[in-house]
Amino acid sequence: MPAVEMEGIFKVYPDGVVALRGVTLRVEEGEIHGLLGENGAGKSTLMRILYGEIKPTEGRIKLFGREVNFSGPWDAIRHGVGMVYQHFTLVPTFTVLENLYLALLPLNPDITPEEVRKLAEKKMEETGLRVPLGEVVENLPIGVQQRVEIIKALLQNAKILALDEPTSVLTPIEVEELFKTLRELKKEGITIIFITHKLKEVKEITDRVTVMRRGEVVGTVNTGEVSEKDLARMMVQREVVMSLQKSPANPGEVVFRVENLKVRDEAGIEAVKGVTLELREGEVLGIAGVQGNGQRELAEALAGIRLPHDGRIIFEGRDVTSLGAAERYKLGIAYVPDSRKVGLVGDMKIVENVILTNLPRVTSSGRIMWDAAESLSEEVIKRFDVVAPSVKAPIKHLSGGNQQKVMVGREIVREPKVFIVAEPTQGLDIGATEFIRRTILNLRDSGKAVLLISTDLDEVLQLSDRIAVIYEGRIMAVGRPEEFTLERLGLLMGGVDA
Amino acid sequence: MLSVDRESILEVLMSLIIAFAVGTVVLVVLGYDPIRVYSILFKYGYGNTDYLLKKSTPLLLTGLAFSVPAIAGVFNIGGESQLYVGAITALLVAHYTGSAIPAVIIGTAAGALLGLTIAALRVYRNINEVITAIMLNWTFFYFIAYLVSAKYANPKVPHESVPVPPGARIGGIFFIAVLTALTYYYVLHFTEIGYKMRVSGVSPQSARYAGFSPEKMVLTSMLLGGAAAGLGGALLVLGATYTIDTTLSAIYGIGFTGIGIGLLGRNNPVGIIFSSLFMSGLIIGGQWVELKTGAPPELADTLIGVIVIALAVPYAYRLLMKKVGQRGSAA
Amino acid sequence: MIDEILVILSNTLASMVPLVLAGVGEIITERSGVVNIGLEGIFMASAFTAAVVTFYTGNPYLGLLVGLLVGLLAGTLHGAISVYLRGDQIIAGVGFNSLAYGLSLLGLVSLWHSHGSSPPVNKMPMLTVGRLSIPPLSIVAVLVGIIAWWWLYKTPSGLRLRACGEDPRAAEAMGVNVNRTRFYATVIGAGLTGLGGAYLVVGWIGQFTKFISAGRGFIALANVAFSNWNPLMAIVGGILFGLFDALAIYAPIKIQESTGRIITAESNLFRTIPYLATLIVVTLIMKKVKAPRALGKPYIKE
Amino acid sequence: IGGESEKEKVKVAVLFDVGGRGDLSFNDMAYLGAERAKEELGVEVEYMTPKSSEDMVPLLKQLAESKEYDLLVLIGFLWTTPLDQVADQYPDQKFVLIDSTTGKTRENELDILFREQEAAALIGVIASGMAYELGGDTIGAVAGMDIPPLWKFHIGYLFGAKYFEMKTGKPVKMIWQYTGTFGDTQVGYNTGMQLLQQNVKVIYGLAGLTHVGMFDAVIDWNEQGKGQAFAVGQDASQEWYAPKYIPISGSKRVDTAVYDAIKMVVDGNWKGGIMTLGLKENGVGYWDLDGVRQFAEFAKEAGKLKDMTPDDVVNIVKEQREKYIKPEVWEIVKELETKIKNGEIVFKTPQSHDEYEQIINELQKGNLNAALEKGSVS
Ligand SMILES: Nc1ncnc2c1ncn2[C@@H]1O[C@H](COP(=O)(O)OP(=O)(O)OP(=O)(O)O)[C@@H](O)[C@H]1O
Ligand SMILES: Nc1ncnc2c1ncn2[C@@H]1O[C@H](COP(=O)(O)OP(=O)(O)OP(=O)(O)O)[C@@H](O)[C@H]1O
Ligand SMILES: [Mg+2]
Ligand SMILES: [Mg+2]
Repeated sequence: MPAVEMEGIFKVYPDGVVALRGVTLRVEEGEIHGLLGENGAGKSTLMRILYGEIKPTEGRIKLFGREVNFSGPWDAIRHGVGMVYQHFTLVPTFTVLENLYLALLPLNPDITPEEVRKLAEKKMEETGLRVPLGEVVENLPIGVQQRVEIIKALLQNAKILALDEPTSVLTPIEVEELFKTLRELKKEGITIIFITHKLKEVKEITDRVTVMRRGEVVGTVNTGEVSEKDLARMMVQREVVMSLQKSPANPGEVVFRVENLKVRDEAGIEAVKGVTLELREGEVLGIAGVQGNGQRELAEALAGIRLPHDGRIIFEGRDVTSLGAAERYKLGIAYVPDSRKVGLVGDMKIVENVILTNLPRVTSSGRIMWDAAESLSEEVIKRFDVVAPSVKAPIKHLSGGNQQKVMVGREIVREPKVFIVAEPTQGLDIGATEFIRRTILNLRDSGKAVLLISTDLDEVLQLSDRIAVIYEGRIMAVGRPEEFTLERLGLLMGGVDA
Repeated sequence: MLSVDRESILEVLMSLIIAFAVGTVVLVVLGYDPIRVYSILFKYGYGNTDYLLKKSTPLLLTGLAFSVPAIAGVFNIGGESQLYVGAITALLVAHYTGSAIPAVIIGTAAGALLGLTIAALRVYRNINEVITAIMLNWTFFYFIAYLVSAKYANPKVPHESVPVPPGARIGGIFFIAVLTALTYYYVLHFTEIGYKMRVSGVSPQSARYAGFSPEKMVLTSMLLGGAAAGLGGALLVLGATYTIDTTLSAIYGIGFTGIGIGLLGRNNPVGIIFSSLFMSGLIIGGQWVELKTGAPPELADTLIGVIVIALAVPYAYRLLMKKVGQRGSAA
Repeated sequence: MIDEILVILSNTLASMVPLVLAGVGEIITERSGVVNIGLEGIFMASAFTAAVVTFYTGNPYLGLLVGLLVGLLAGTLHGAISVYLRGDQIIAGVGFNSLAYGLSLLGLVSLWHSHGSSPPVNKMPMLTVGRLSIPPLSIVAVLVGIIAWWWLYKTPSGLRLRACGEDPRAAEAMGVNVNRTRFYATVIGAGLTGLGGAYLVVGWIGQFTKFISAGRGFIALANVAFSNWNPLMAIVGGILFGLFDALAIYAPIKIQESTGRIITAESNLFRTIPYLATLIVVTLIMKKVKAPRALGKPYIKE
Repeated sequence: IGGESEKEKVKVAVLFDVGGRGDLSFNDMAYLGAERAKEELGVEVEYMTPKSSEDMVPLLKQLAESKEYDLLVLIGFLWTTPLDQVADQYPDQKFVLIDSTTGKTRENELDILFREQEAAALIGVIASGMAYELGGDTIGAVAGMDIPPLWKFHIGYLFGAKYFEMKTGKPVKMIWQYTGTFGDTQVGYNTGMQLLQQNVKVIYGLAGLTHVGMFDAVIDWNEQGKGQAFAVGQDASQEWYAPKYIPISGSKRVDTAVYDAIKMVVDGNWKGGIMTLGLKENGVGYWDLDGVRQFAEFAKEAGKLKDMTPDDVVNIVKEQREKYIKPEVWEIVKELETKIKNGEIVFKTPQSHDEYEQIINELQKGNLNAALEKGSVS
């Protein structure tokens, strides 16, 4: 009997966006079912419907053969549906334990926090997914928050577990652990729906996969019977280049030097503990590491958003340590943050987002020249192939991939000398990913220096000319990509000298 | 960039229609003749242009005093005291110098300074602006009452402060207020500083990323907001009352009303020009409703309350229109 | 001397009740993510109805109950507007203040042909502890504060309520019905405020007057910020303000009594004491603001 | 007569103070006067409450321009300057200003002032006498804002207390508290409590709705057995509010002033100028039992007197007065009253805050003549 049958699902969002146009999804009990599709294909929408968070405009849902009509997520939880969202649904100001407690209450109103603690500890034991129960969620690295999400769903005794891009922020080791867990769960008869943009993962973990495109289902196939290429073709309906052609690097002068940099995080704890780095023109230096090992603080210190309490930053021979972000941007440093929530102002128009870091270009004596701003935005849209109705559309109406393109594009049109970019392709589909990576390499080829911070090891290996591994705010090793195997990287990222 | 938002204008019109419809129901329930009440309200409320413009002036400015900080993410409930200090300093400067220009400037500066103080307490001492503003409102109320009755009383009219000397009295105050609103509109939408305030208001973290400090924008917005209220106070005494009575009846309450006006104007300076006129008309007209119908003056308050509440829920109307539309198309 | 302190104390307790009840109520509301600045209006409406009911029944407790009910009703209105109709919460509050004032006064005029005050009504008797008189509701207010704190921080439903104010999307995903929770939090908060409004009449001065709230709704709002959204601190805030208020009245009287000095215009300066002193205390104690993250923002699911 | 009386009805607009009606004293008294005129003189009366003093000038202008009203009655001193600004522009419009004066004499403007000092002085004597009957020596007042009419009350009240002291040799202490508000009943209550705690035995209410809160404090003080104390009302007869504890009220006949002004227009004997009303003209004083009965009846009609009849009110008041205002005190009152009515002594009206404070300070020292413009007491 199929565990999930979603039939003829239509979804029109209140503002008229048609996200799903008659989707039929059938997931067998006890299988791991992949869901694949470009950005905006409707995967998340479909899952939100399954989880009762939003109602379908049309269509029927059956769980284990029985028709259901959820009044809300709590209803879905009671029916054994668990969900790990792409954007976490944890209360950021509560502790992990409080979040878990909150999550278990709908199932067992009499449960006590102590019992939840015991359950959680047992579950952590079983799965190897460790989370600090007493910590406030927002103080945890994103990777850990994701683990909390998974633990949460497991604790809710989900019979059907949907995970929306769960691997995008995990290390290879963690991914392996997750997969182990998922297989374990599968053995216990739990049905899993697994969304990812990574074909490799689809091949590795799923039994069957449904491919979606523009709100419709392209088809469902047995994973064993198709190749990655086939899947990619189904997804984008064209041939995809699966590997990037990369010309050899041609490094020049050192443009950026960081000496013994020490930076504190919001809580005042030293997150970067003496980092020394050199960055040359025409090279990509990749920083690999698990989320929350000081990458963000390092990047923000380099960009001038956060002041280091020790160490020096030298740009083109000039000490810029005490300069603020705006001044550094003017000198030719650019920074793309790891979060669109930070880099973009969702409620504002595209053009207003484009000028965020380009103010000097579009202002004259304090006045904004909107004509200039608009043509700059047009340029970004054109050069980076952003799909947008107009530069005056709110940026939040763009799909994630297009938002990312705007965020990266507006930095590149400035022709920065040093380009610091964090998680440039997180959550992007292969088309968009390919495009952004290409852009980064082009930048390098034109002689710019690129600092790439990424938790995606494939990305780091593929793009970098040199790689530095960061662990707990320290650089563990620096070297050329050939010097690292995936395994060695994994060990280094876990703090083991190798 | 000067894109007049068609939809939101439609929304406001729709809200107004519903507001008056609800008002009609309330009037009928209370036993008044709605046609008569409304006709008096409009005839007298909006019939005396000179009065309307004068009345709107300080309200427009306290509306700005609420909205400009609101755009940068600050809840300025202190327009009240910012207007007080603007009024009293302008009055005293006019009294001593005999001319209006320094009075306007210093009154505006005084309001700005007070706004800045509230913002500084929030930025540097973490003190919520709501508490500071409410406490300062009353502190200044009594302090100014003290000044007016004990230090700067008019020797000829003992219940009033010294008057603004004839040479310092000014006309056309509404146009100064409108000019201020347009300037603020320009600042918000056409200048770097305005853009930075808007970004800071919705997403302080984006501001920090872009290299400017949202805290500075909090300070700036309160400076501008306070300045507007201070100017409101200055124009009120220099152009309308020429004095402050010891009961402070001339200056009390304008800041609070400004909050509603700012919000009804959808925090848009141009919108606030209209909302201040609209609200002033209701207030003026309300007085005449009492005179002409014998209804208690509070009938006007009730009606204003109903109208304001009805203006708070544009979403409901959109929902309603949609429902109606759906039923229409289904049939 | 002892007697003077006792009167100051008793005045403090009398002034503190509405500030604590409304403050705690508003904390509950705001913790769920809804702002209700219509406290002034709720005071008016519940004070008026409490006066009416007490006058006609002679029973102040009934008046109290009705004040509570009217508060709940006001909360229902505000909850419906801000939660289900996604209205602008501030506009709705501003409007409600005006509406409640207007309606109460219209009621006053039609019932008693008075534009200013109701006739005197029966009051709840004071508790006397030795020579100290305590309004019974001051004890209730303190208890309400403690219970609210316990509820918000020590019970599952309190946790859920706070989750709605911090991150409604997450709360919803964890099985909390955000809209319903917010709605009820608004209703309960307004109910407590209504109790405070009724107290003004049946617990304090024994009649309704047109300025009966006299800005206390806004002081209660300030008390919310003072307390950093913590009901226990709201008790402290209410007592502190009440104490400063009592001292501001006491000081000039005592000075006149003991020195024979006449205080005229300077009385205005004494009136600034409660406000300035409160502000100074806040400046001294405030560290990290813990306002709910999603405060004032309507929750839109899709 | 036919032709004459068929003429259009006289139409009057009464413009209240910013606070508007409902203060149980000043504005409500004005309303009473106008309503009486409506009934007895058959005039048409309309009422208006301005939102703020900012509204006064434009409203006056518009009303005058409409030529609809034979008389505009302006209640309260806030109208002074606005009236001064517009009166000359509308020579055909008659204005009457109650409780203040523009200081100018105009044909179309009548200013009616009260000599509050005279009433307050009598109340001061009575309060002092009652304080001694209640076993104390301190009287007090809960005053509203520091404004000219209250200055006059203050001077009179203190004068009365000192006069009592002079006549009887019994020292009297007076505590005067400005609350800064006419509308905050709770502040009135707490102020009352503090005064009572300082052994004040009789409190004079001079703060509109604020002092109604003081009444409640006095009631509670007595009924909670903390002591015995009285309150005194002002403007209207407020004894009905708690006849047992409010044995007397000062009067300020705003109603008569309004009525008389309207009557002048109706009778066609209008005369502009400045008029002051004191004891002699019955403009101020204290309410006799007839007055008490009348206001008790008003209260009854409005449904405010619950368990009592107006008769009960009068009887209780009568009893309390007999018990606590001794004949020797009445004697002093009468004597002072006579002196004032004869014009033997005339009180000063302070023209500035400084002068006011100066007078009070002198009075405090026992220099009674400092309060007098004419005559002297010894
Ligand atoms: N709340 C919303 N309101 C309006 N439109 C929405 C909303 N959420 C999603 N959409 C639109 O619905 C479509 C499907 O979005 P969805 O998030 O389901 O895509 P997805 O397949 O999960 O994409 P991704 O791979 O980027 O996660 C997109 O066009 C998107 O713009
Ligand atoms: N109000 C809206 N109107 C139209 N589209 C919207 C609206 N809100 C969100 N979207 C779109 O809905 C989609 C789903 O939102 P979501 O935040 O999950 O982004 P996403 O595309 O899945 O990107 P990512 O993978 O980086 O999270 C996005 O494509 C976003 O652009
Ligand atoms: Mg998605
Ligand atoms: Mg995505």
